[in-house]
Amino acid sequence: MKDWNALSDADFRTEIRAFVEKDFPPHLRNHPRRIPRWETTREWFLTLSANGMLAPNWPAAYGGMGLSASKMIIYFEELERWGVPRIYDMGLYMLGPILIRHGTDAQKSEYLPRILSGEHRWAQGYSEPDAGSDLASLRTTAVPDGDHYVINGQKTWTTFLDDATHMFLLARTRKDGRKQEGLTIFILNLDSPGVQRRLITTLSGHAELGEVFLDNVRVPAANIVGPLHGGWTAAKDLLEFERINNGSPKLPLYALNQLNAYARARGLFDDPAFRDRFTRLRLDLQDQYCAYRHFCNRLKSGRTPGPEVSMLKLWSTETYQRLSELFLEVAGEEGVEADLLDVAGSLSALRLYYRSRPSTIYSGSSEVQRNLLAKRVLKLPGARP
Amino acid sequence: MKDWNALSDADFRTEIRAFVEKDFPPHLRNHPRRIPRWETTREWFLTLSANGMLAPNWPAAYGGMGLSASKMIIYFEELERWGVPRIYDMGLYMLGPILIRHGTDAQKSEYLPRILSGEHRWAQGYSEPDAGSDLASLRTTAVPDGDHYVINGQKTWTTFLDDATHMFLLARTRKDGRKQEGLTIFILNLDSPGVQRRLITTLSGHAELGEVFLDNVRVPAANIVGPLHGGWTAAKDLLEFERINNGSPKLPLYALNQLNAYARARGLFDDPAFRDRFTRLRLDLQDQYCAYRHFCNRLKSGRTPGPEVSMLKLWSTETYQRLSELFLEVAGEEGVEADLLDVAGSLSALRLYYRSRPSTIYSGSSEVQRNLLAKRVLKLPGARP
Amino acid sequence: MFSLTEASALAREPEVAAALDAVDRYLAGTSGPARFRAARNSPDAVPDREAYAGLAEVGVTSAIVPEEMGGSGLAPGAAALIAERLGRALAREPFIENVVLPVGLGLALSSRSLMDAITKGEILCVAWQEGPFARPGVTPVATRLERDGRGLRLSGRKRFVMGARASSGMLVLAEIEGSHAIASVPPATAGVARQDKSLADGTCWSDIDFDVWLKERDVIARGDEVVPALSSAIDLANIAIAGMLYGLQSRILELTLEYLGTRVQFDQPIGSFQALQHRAVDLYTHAQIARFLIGEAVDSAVRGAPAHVLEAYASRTKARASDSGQRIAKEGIQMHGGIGYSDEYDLGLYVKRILVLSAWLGNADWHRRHLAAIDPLGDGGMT
Amino acid sequence: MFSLTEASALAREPEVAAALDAVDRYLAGTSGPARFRAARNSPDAVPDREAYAGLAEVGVTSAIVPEEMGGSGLAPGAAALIAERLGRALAREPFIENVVLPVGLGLALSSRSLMDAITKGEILCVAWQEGPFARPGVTPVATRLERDGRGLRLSGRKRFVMGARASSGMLVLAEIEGSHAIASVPPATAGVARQDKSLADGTCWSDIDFDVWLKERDVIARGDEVVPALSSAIDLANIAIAGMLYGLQSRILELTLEYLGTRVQFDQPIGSFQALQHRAVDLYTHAQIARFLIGEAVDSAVRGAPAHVLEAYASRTKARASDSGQRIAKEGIQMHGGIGYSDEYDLGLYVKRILVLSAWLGNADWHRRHLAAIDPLGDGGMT
Repeated sequence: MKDWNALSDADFRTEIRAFVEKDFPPHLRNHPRRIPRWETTREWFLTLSANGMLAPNWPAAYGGMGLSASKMIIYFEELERWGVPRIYDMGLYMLGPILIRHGTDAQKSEYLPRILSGEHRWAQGYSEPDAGSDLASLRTTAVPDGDHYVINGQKTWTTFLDDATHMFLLARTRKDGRKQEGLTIFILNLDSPGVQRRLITTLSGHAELGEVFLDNVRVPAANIVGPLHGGWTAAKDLLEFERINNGSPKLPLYALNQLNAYARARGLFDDPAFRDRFTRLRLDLQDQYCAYRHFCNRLKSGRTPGPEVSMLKLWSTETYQRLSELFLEVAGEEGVEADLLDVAGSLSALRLYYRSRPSTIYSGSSEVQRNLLAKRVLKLPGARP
Repeated sequence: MKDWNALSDADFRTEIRAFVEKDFPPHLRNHPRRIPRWETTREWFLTLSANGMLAPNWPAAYGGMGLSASKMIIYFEELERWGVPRIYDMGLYMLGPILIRHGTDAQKSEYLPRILSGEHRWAQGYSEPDAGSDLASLRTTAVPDGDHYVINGQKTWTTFLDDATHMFLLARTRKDGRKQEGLTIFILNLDSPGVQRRLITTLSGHAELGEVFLDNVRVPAANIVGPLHGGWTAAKDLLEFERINNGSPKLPLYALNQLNAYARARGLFDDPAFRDRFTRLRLDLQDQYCAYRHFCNRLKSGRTPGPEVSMLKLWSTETYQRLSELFLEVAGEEGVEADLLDVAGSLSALRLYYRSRPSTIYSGSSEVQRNLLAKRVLKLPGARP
Repeated sequence: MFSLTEASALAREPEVAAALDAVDRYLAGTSGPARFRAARNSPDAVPDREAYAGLAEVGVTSAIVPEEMGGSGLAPGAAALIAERLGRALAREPFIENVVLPVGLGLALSSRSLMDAITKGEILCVAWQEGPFARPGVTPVATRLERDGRGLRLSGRKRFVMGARASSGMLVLAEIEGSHAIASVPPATAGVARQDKSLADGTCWSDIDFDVWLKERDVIARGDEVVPALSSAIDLANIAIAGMLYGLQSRILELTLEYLGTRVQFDQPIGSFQALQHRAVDLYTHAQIARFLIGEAVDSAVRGAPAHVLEAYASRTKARASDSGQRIAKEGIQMHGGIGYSDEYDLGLYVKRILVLSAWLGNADWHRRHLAAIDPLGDGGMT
Repeated sequence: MFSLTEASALAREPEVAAALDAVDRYLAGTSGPARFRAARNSPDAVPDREAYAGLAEVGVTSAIVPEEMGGSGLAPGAAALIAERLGRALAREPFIENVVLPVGLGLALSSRSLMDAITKGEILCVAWQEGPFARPGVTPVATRLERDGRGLRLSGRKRFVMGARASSGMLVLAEIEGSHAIASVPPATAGVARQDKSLADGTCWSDIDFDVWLKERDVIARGDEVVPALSSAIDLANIAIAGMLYGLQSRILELTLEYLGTRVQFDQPIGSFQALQHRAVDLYTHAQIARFLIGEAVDSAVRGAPAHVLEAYASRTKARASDSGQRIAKEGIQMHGGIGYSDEYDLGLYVKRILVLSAWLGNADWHRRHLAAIDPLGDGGMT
């Protein structure tokens, strides 16, 4: 295993940049889909994997790059600058960290290598039709039956469902007590009998989300991650990991790069009013880096991100959306043509507008993040949830 | 009485403008105080009164101008354009309309002429230390004693208190039932025994607000305005009148004129970025005119402004503040010098910043206005208050 | 609470009220969102032509054509009131592009022949723009009409021509001998090459290359009157677009308020959460500001109104309705959560239509800058 | 939750932590708001001089003076950490104007004599600005040093000179023979006319007219090094101002959160209302973004750090801390209601101090434009 952290930041950047320029398939640049299908990005996924560059956040012992905070940022930057699309990364950024933290040895050796090989592709089963923002109200049940659990219910707004092979889901294993108690995380093979999927088309015109119907699905008890009935805590850990991921500057940086390319091509920087608006937003992004580095360092030092990390998700996703709105405004008529790529070869304003919309809804809406911060960080009275 | 409405709008404007240019004392222009003391504006008040131009909103039968909506706007515009300060207008815009609507004949003939003559100067006694936004919680009591009521309690944040002779106040006359029931409006002569005043200095450095302590103050029962225990409804009427007054374009127009003068003197219109920001705000103001005219016409046609009028107060005061903030930003170092008038002869950015702050707090804070609109207009569930 | 009717005196005039009722009856018989969804990205002109025929049947195509020219003679401002209804119903009827713009041009030119064509059922569109953020008289015209031995040659490229696909005649702005002209060109003429561009909402506009020979009688107007006439048609179209944008956003606001009242999370309807209440109030407030402004613009758009008055109202209404529309669209999605981002739910159709109409004929930014140029200090509107 | 300490590695270095503790102990023995209030608009220099003496006693005046020049040798970034403490306590000590600016100049010039003056207790200020929105090397310098038979004549007018009233020596930027110089001028010299201008927060700065004769030894620096040295002193001062702004705003935020938790309306603490909660969260978020940025700037402001790095951090921190400060100030007043608008309550003192410090040495707008000029696409900081 290569010790990436032994490199200077500058050398690390040079190395990643050279790798991407050499090995990234050019036809995938600025891909019109928020998340291209597995068959589209498979080759690139496997290239990253073969070079040990797939999991920047995993410890080297599990086949990750074990990057420091500053190098992780460089890693994301270099991918964004090149317009690299999102790969099937749910196993890398969500399940992986939680298994490394809470999984049994058997689970780790079963699943971690298969995430890296692309054999298993993961989706997340949290939201339900009546439990979107109010996760504690979820209704999917898991009832023990010998050494199995029988799961019934419905999950929705599931990303990556189109080509996922596995799902980690939250189900109710006990009905009494507080809503938050009695939830358990299960690993589900999506080929199990009783699982049905339906894809959901979004504003962008792509079937990028999905619903899963679970009808008497049998799952081995060995597939429980973390303690039985103790899923809420692990799920909240998972959400904090997710928030630091959503709070990375990736999304607004991507938007800034697209807007920047367009603005250069159109000479918009000659307009002082545009320059002012652009500078304001690029500083919102640039200053976010400092906060992001802080939370990454906290993580590296062995602490959890803490509920404060919600501020990062809020800032990141709202900056992302403001960038997309400025782009749409300055693109005028060109902004609403539905063609995928504009003349500058970057993603169109319209696609970016669509793509940025769900970021303030998924993995805890902005409203839920604000409730959380009010209650758990600012300790305001009687705050929800 | 002159029939002002018989003039064309253009002729009316010319007439008002000529009058102001000729008769308004020049040393009062752009006065540093939000509300100059009575002795300062007395002469101007009496000039307006002598010319029948003091009460644009009162019917001619009571000595007002009885203006149409469009002429009322012109009236305010011409005063604002000339930098005319606020006079002691609480009797004109608040008590007057409520007496005309709810007062007895005796009250009308006693008080209306003395408002116009300046003999009586009015303040409003609504807010209390523990009942600012939550008016229904007020604690001042009025207990009957023969043909008098005995009032005890405390009022605060009272504008015009420095030189007021009278106050109309809301007091609790019954303790059972809903909080909103059992409130009554009283007319109080501030010279009555048991009344004590204390002035409050504000951010602007002026003692422009005050507190009133009421210790066994005796008030004749004849001083009740509207029905006994029925003060809440009349008070709400009054608040709607107040909101249409606060929702007039006066305040943001005043701010725009000041910023405009400064920006011309400093050549700021040559900067496209400033021009964009200025244009956005001037359109916020300009478009407010249309909504204001709508509510004025509604009033003229005999209807109350309705709870919708809260939107006008929100828009007006928040535009006012945004203008003051832009002014402060573009004035740079010049903006924070505490001198009262800047080189362009207009009011300094700093004064305008102070002056615009309380507008979103007084006569129902912005938060209360939003609660009201959510409940009474949008009919959202479980909305406060 | 949300209609323009209360905000406009014109809307309450009996003839106008009757015309609007007719539009409402017509719309009640169609299913806006479903039809709109079905026709998305259709490469076919048939749905556009059928929808146009629907407008014609109910008298909408000649509503603002003067009586002496065979129309109903409603004040031009009525176009924005009709557009509001069409917007609220998410009707795909090509009203602005194939009615308001050509009729507006006919009004400004007092062109009997143009009006005759429209009242007889011809579908016209106006091709004037050659690049983004344009305005006749401000941006130069590269399309040329040149005379030689063989006749008149029209050459050049127009962009963003809305309603071209279904049209039976195109009115094309061209430069001729240092002045300007409007030429009438049948789409099927040799030398007309149309490239349709799919738009966010599933409608389309077209880029069109012209290299055609015309006859003298195809030039329907020329000289100094052309640019002002076209500008005034575009101004009227923008006021109508503002009306349509208002109809669309008022419907999103209704859908959102309904959703706030019914969707339960944390054991309460989400509309009981104060943070959402206050944001809903802000959307309402923005919509009301747009509403009363558009109402005033409608009432000012009478025949013979001074051009500069309509020009200012056009830019003010377009800027305001685009801004409030996009704000309501964005917050509408957010308050709906996942369902607001799904294509199955109708909300997105309204949102996308707002995006397209906001961008067409100058977006909010452009119109604000235009206002700053024609009336730098806003004195015109305020004192 | 709100201190810069967790956001800066420098703050945790033992020498720095000890120095900050000393500052805290000193401040605990004073009453910031009461003292600040009492000295407002005083025309007298005595309170300033006493406050300066307080700083000197606790070692703050020589904290970032290098050890070899008789100081404590803390990294220059420590100035922002000290400033944070002074801000939170609403201390009126003239730290930025009489310590950071002159010491920063001394550091950049490696001037032993300047440092000696400071460590010996002289109170210095820097007079460089001649109009609003200035920057050395960008705006021209009209103040001139000219040599003739009688010696060196300094003439011109400086504006916005903070800390002049209490100072025993002024460092004046002047043009000399096509180059620049810094002249040291005692305030009591004949030909120095000072006009103090009261500021929003009750402190003052001065406009100063110079028409004085100097000796050669009064020119403490000249040549190409002057403008970069002065710029770098101003950059350091702006990072320190950002620290002070952060201290002020974090205190307003605390006062506001306390008030939200205790003030009852509608039978509940107002902090239980979700709309206020969400707005409080937004203030918190803005403060955190400022906090981590300033922390990074502090850690980057080491001796010998490249000038362009500090220049970018200075503009970024100043723009960010001014913006978030003004946002928190405005919302702090609003959430307090009437009491927030009264002068009796301390909140307004913090608000006004934020207004003044935001405007001094370039406000947020100016610094954003400066950033756009020196690093148009932000590539420097991001990739």
